[in-house]
Amino acid sequence: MAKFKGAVVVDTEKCKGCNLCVVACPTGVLSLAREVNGKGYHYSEMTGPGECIGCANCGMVCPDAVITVYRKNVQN
Amino acid sequence: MKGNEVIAEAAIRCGCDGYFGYPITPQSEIMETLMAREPWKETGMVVLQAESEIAAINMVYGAAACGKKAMTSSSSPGLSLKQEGLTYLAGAELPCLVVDVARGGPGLGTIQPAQSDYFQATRGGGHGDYHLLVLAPASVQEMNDFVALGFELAFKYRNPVMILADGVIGQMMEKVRLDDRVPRWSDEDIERISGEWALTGKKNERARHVVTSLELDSYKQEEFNHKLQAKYRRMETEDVRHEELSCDDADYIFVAYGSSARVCQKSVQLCREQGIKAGLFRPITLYPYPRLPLQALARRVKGFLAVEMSAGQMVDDVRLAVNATAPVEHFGRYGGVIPTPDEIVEALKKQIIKA
Amino acid sequence: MSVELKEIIKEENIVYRKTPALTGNVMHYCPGCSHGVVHKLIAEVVEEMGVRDKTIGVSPVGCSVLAYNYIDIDWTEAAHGRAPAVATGISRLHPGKFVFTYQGDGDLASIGTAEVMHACNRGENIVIIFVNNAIYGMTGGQMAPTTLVGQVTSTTPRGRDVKLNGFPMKITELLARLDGTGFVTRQAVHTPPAIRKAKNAIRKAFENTKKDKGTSFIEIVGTCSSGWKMTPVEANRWMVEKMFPEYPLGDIKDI
Amino acid sequence: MTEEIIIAGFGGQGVLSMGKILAYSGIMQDQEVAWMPSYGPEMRGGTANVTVILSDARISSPVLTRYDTAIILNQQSMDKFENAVKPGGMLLYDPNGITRPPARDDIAIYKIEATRLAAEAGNPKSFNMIVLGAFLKVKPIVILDNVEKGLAKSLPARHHHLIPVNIEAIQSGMNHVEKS
Repeated sequence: MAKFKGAVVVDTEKCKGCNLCVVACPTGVLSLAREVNGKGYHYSEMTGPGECIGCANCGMVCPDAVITVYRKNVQN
Repeated sequence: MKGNEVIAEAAIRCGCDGYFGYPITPQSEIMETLMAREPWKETGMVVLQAESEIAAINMVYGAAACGKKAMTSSSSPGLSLKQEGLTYLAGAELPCLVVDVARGGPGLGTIQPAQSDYFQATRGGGHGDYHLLVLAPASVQEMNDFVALGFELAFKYRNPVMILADGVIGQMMEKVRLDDRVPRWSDEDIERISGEWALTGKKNERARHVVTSLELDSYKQEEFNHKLQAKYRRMETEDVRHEELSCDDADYIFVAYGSSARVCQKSVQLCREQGIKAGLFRPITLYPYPRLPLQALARRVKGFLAVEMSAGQMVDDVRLAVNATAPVEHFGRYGGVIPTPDEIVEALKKQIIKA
Repeated sequence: MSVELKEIIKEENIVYRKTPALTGNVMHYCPGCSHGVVHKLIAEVVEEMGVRDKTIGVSPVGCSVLAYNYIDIDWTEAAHGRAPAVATGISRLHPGKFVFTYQGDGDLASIGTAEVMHACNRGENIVIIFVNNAIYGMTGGQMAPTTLVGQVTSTTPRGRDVKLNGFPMKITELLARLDGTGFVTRQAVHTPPAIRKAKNAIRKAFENTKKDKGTSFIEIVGTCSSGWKMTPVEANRWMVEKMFPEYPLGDIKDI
Repeated sequence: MTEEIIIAGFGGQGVLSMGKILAYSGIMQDQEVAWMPSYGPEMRGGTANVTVILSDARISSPVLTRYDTAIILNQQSMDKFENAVKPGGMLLYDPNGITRPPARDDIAIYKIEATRLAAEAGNPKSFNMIVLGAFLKVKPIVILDNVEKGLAKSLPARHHHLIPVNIEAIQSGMNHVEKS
């Protein structure tokens, strides 16, 4: 059975910290940072990359199109 | 042909791409003529009856944004509704042609001819610092001529142009020589003429075109206003038009445009029969106003009578031009009443000659 | 672990990223605003259909007035409420183009009611995207025609009172009854499945333009967390609870 | 030569079309013309009048208060326009329905029984052409050939078969006009 591992890259300087991606993530990979970006927002970041399945839900719900999602078949 | 019908015919012949209108007396013949002529079969010109004057002018806005030759027509109350669209067109620097076959006001007013839309036409009409270039036809022939000229100037300046006529010019028939047919612009023509800004679909090799009058930065907006003002100054030097009749030896000058100028022509004849040396100064562009030639006349005549079918609007421009060098008085009939040649002569005697 | 991440983050493994049809300008919208998602969906559809050079957008007056800064196509901005008339002018003179308006509830359902009614009634071959968040966002949270009964806004401080303000306007249902509309649907963009559906609807609307199937009208029920004075996550919840019963999702007309 | 004419009567009498035919006839002989109707609600059944000017020179005002010729087809128009005829000018009227005939002695007054003649001919629509004929008899400012061309120009092609009937009516008017 195929097993996928994913990764999320957030353009943290453009992120507005709306938290919608955090809520949309089925595996709880994302959270808002303690730090703020140049605009003063607590940006979203990956905290547990090992659990990301690359489903892209976060990317889809992101109103600012600042998320890129990667997915790799790690079966072998 | 009737003045209104000529507008329609001239639009088809000059390669107009789209007419969008809403019926209102006394100019409905324009759209009626277009619908009867079915130019879409002949040139592909679009003719559409909109749901309101507001929609019509915004359809013009859309068409003009594509670099097309778009026009609308209406009469005074309808023009009030179009003012919003006109200020957006001016603010977005879009070329278009608007015809106002004016009637008596204010409010719903009368359907008879009037010239009480002068302020609205020449001062901008809507909000913001802008002007339309305003052409005032005084004959059915000029109703024809000013359609092609109007489009030419609209594209020269990227600015709305208005033909300010009235019920007399719209409803009367005169002999008219129509222009030869000119094909509508092709996509290549539009690319050549308006390729810098027109909405033609963003190609890879160019940046997207955005037609807007919005600017969030007040300094940039001021800069844009400077640009507009420079454009209006250029109109003043390159495209002021007027006509003088019997002014060379005149002591007294009637200043009148449109159908009032026609009536005054008769008054000039009547004056001359009575030994009064009268002449007629007819502004053809109301904005920009022919200030300099009027100023030149002011240095050698005994007085001016501004004759308008209004309570006194254009007379302000006469006074500004004459600048107290000579007496300026106003005579007007309004609300749809047309002054007679005789009462104009009487007014000249009473208000200016005073003998 | 980090080695593994590097393994994953490679061009060939990308499954989702900003479509090139978005300009990359940072949107001026508040955090969590639905407009961003809707913009993104339009951009994706235009890009996937390969019609960027044939698409012309008409932006409204309201929060999305600056939509032209975000989707990389030719745009014009329209006077308040007049976008369907402007789009009519464009579409009539550019019959081969994909012309769409993007309008909010104040623009479309209040000041621009006549224009949208008649554009739909003529069956203009355009797409109308209507984002309904039940409030005026741009001007600071005043009542919209679609504001819910009892909803507090800055001009209904004690809640919308039907005696004073009338009822929430279901303009989408009204437009569906006009013979000129071919496809009328109501969607939302609060969850990934909803977003997929909304995108399919937008795609279908653009395809309809190709087939000249009349006016396509897509309402997107959206949030305005600033205007509603909630977090974006709370706003989504409130929308599901309060807005959806009044504005149920789904296709209303599809011919 | 400049001829300033007012034609006034009821809507439906063919006042405007008579003026139009006259104007077109003028164009056919290369004259300057102006045709200026009163317009508005009165077009629908009330009084209708039209100013027609034919001239060899550029025409000034299309709106006048004094006329070389007044063609008057009802009493209201008589009341309004009798005094608008220039001294030495001409007034032509149809006595049908006129309760107070014109009284001026400084103008030439002509009568044409057009209503009666049209009824007798069984063609009430020819009324305005009979009046036109009467006018042209007194003031032959356009020749009949050009009137025929003017008719062809102002009538839609589907009505061109009616041109001979119209010419007949014009001739009838020419034959029956009388000085009063």
